[in-house]
Amino acid sequence: MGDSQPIYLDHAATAPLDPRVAAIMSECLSDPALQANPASAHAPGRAAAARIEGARAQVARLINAPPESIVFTSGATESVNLAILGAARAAGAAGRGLRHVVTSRIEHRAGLVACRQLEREGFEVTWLKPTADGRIDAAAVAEALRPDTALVSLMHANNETGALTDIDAVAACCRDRGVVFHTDAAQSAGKVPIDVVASGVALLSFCAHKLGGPKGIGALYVRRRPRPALQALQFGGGHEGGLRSGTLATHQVIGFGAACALASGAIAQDAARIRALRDRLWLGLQGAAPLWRNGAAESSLPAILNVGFAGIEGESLLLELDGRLAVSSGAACASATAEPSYVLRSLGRSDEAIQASLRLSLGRGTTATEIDRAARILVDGVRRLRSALPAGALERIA
Amino acid sequence: MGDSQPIYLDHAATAPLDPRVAAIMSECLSDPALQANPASAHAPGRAAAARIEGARAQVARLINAPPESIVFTSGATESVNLAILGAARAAGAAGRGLRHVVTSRIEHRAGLVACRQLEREGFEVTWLKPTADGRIDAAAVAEALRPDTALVSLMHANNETGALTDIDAVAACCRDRGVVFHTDAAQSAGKVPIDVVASGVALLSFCAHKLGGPKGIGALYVRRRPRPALQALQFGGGHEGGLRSGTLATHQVIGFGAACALASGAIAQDAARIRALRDRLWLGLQGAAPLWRNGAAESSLPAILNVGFAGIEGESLLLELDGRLAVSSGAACASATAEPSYVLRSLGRSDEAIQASLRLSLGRGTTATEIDRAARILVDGVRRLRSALPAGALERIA
Amino acid sequence: MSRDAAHYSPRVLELFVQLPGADALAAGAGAMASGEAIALDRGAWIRFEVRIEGGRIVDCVFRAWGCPHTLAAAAWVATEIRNGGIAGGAAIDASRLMRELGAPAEKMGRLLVVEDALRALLDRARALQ
Amino acid sequence: MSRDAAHYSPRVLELFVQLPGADALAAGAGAMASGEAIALDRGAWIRFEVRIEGGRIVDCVFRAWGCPHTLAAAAWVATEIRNGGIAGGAAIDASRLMRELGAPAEKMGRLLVVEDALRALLDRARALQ
Ligand SMILES: Cc1ncc(COP(=O)(O)O)c(C=O)c1O
Ligand SMILES: Cc1ncc(COP(=O)(O)O)c(C=O)c1O
Repeated sequence: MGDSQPIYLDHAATAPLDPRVAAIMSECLSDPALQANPASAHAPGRAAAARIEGARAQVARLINAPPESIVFTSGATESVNLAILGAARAAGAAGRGLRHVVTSRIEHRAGLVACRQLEREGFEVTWLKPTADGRIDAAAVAEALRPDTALVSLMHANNETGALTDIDAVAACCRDRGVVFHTDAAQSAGKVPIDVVASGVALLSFCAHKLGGPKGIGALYVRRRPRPALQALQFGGGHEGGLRSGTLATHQVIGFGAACALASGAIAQDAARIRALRDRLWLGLQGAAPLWRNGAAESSLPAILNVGFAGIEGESLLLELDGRLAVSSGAACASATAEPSYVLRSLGRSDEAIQASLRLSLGRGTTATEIDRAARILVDGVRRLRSALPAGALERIA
Repeated sequence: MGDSQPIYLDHAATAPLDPRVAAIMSECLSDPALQANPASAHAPGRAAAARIEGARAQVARLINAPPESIVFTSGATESVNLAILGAARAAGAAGRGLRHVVTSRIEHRAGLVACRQLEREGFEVTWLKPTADGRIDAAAVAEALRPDTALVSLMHANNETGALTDIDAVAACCRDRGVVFHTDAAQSAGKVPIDVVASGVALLSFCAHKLGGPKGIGALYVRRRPRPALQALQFGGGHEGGLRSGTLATHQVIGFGAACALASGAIAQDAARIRALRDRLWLGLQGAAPLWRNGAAESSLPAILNVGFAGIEGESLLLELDGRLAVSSGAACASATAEPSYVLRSLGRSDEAIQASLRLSLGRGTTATEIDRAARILVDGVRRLRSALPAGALERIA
Repeated sequence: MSRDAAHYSPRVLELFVQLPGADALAAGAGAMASGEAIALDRGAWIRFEVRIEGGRIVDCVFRAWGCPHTLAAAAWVATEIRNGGIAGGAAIDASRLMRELGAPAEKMGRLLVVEDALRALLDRARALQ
Repeated sequence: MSRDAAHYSPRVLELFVQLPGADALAAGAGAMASGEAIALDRGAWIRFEVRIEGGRIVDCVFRAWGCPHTLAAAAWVATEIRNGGIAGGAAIDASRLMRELGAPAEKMGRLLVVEDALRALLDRARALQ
């Protein structure tokens, strides 16, 4: 690892904190007037609470939600768990006998493992398969619905391929059937326009650190009418309408609000710029052909390029890039455990092809210079490793 | 509310962020080398992870725990829920038939409502009563234990009265009976010495914002040997040894570590100084006699003085103080809901006496000047309101 | 229970700060009457006292234990009676107190205690007229 | 799967960066022998080639697909054989590779594939001696 920072193309794992957000948060951290507990009834408590409500409105605006429908959490993992476990347990406990859940095989681990937990708790889960380009069909969802379906949970944008789900279509079919629909929008919020009112989703999860805000804060949108029943994950002082007890972290909420406000105003512009940079990267990588793209180029996030290089061994490629390029491998996308990606597997990729894949994800700060340098580093690295390949390996490792 | 900040005597609700911690966190927020996801395998991810492990060691040191036994959470509410729901559900699910839990009536809502949730899930909960001075007897715990007891959960220091539980004695008796003991040390960590190894507790909850660190980050100590079985509250990437999935917030963890390091070195000195200030406050308040103290003066936190003023109506007293003194009333201690304190009720206080009570809690930044001014404000305010009392009210409202 | 100064009307705040009439009756001639209502569970205890000279109320004071709205209501009632006599007092009930003070709905119970004390006072005062 | 440069020994890093012997055999006289082992599921594919002149190994090269330890092991084996001939190669097994490279336990499986390719090479080379 060199002295200078590597080129960061791992924005889907986390985006750097926007410097403007950092400045606002730093101010807040040292502001004597914002130190109290926002749940306290005294004057400094009320001052903190007022700032929190301002931030709640900013967060809500990003997805066109009313502020009262936003529940602050510690991140997307908690939001997703609160939505999935909360909705299913409430439906199961209500004696309505709703013990069926529909989800997909390409959910983020937060959704995936929460649904596995539901299976342990006696729920039946339908695991939808993606199409070859990594998308979940709304029609497949409609087919999977049963009279005892409590919940449909599907991610809006996949964190490995960027593939987008048509949440409007899924929400419409769930609404018709009276089923609660949750979508994990951790990757898409602030990247593509979201309008919860227009789409009619019941629950939507997202977090700050994927869109230029701080780590450790997220939100769950909970539709007001009709309001999905939710059992809390953690109990206590009854904060956030009883759905999420625990002292609110003023600086975190304010940072989240600021990041959402910045993103709200810049989605279209950012998306166009980033999509152009991604296309430039894909072009630049042609020097490392044979290579392939995992997931669809269309109806996907502008920022993600998941690419596989024939004949490449993933660990060696990562060491080759180490200190110069920060990216995620097909083997472990910023999770605490390392296994071949189940997302790419469910697209039909072989384990060899998966480990030969990288997820390159761009962000607001990414420049054309970085993209060109990154492409050169990747092409050179792939070529060097290929120069040592046995005959036939280029064809077989793909 | 005046222009200047009121005197802050509500440190038990939350302590102001230590300016040294604020500086460290601000640096971290804008450090380009610390922006990556600490779960990412690439160089910047590893840099963040290294700082997190440093902070984990600092947090562990505060309670003399090995770093590997610290699980980071979003705060004490989450820690307490993870401990209580996690241990009970694991014991209940294991088919060992352990469906009995022992706790007390004076727990923080986090513990109280988590135990109520366990009742809804079919557990039987024994709710121990405090002594008249607000303490839970270790002997009462021993008596409550049954062959099917899964868990004992008792707070170390009560957040309203400061009363301390003899956790060493409770831990010893639980260890003898093979019962998991959890203690909520949100109020005591960093205020009184804690040694988890010597005391032998199985689980211990605390958080940063009560000891000069940031809001929104906490820890659960999980003993290594024997290791209590825990079911996670939220599932996902498998972070924190699978007990707490979700991206770690680097700046939050670093701030927590810094606050613990500062506290570790200052407990004895801070405690002596703060106790002296509290005694000075109590003395100063004698000008507002008749008054009484809720909870024991001995074996309690040095920082908390819970005091009732005969003949006083709580809401009027708080308006009298508004903008000059930030304190918690007997009616609602920084919870999102406002009801007469169940803690003071279980000490046998009447509702009139409870609403006539204030919790005054001091902190590291509290000065003698502030204490003297606060005493004067309180004495003047109490006297003014009493000057309007009907004859006999002073005796009956007490 | 709200303790936010911003949640009290300016009139409540002014009355709370000054508590006009929170006093003992000044020594003087004539008859005295009092009315008292105690409802600790509702958080209010009010006592009014008047001095009557020549069939007219010449002074009115109060004593109270209660929330800011209760204290303000008692002070306002005492002032009205001081200025308007029995007729002034008779025109007051809890609903009027709610309106005059801009009190939130949950305060109705306490202001009814104020009304009770007022009614008790007026009954005694009328008997002395 | 660790990709932390700090988790590789200096020797592995050096061999990985230089890949000495990752080449085709230079044209020349004498006989050629090769040994290959393919285990895609274990993440390793190694091929050694030697040139034998007058019963002695005069050159050894390799080709490999695998993790840094695998590549480093192949490069190191090729160098040993270039310098020590068949005897040099015969003294090598996966355990020795683990030691020489400071490899973590989970790499044993891959280094056994390197050993397999080495054994195959040595068998053929001995047959040509
Ligand atoms: C789609 C998706 N859902 C959920 C998460 C979890 O977010 P966090 O780790 O911040 O809780 C992530 C990010 O890792 C994600 O990409
Ligand atoms: C004893 C105790 N436990 C738990 C908590 C909950 O802490 P937090 O709100 O930070 O989750 C608090 C503070 O409110 C507390 O005093």
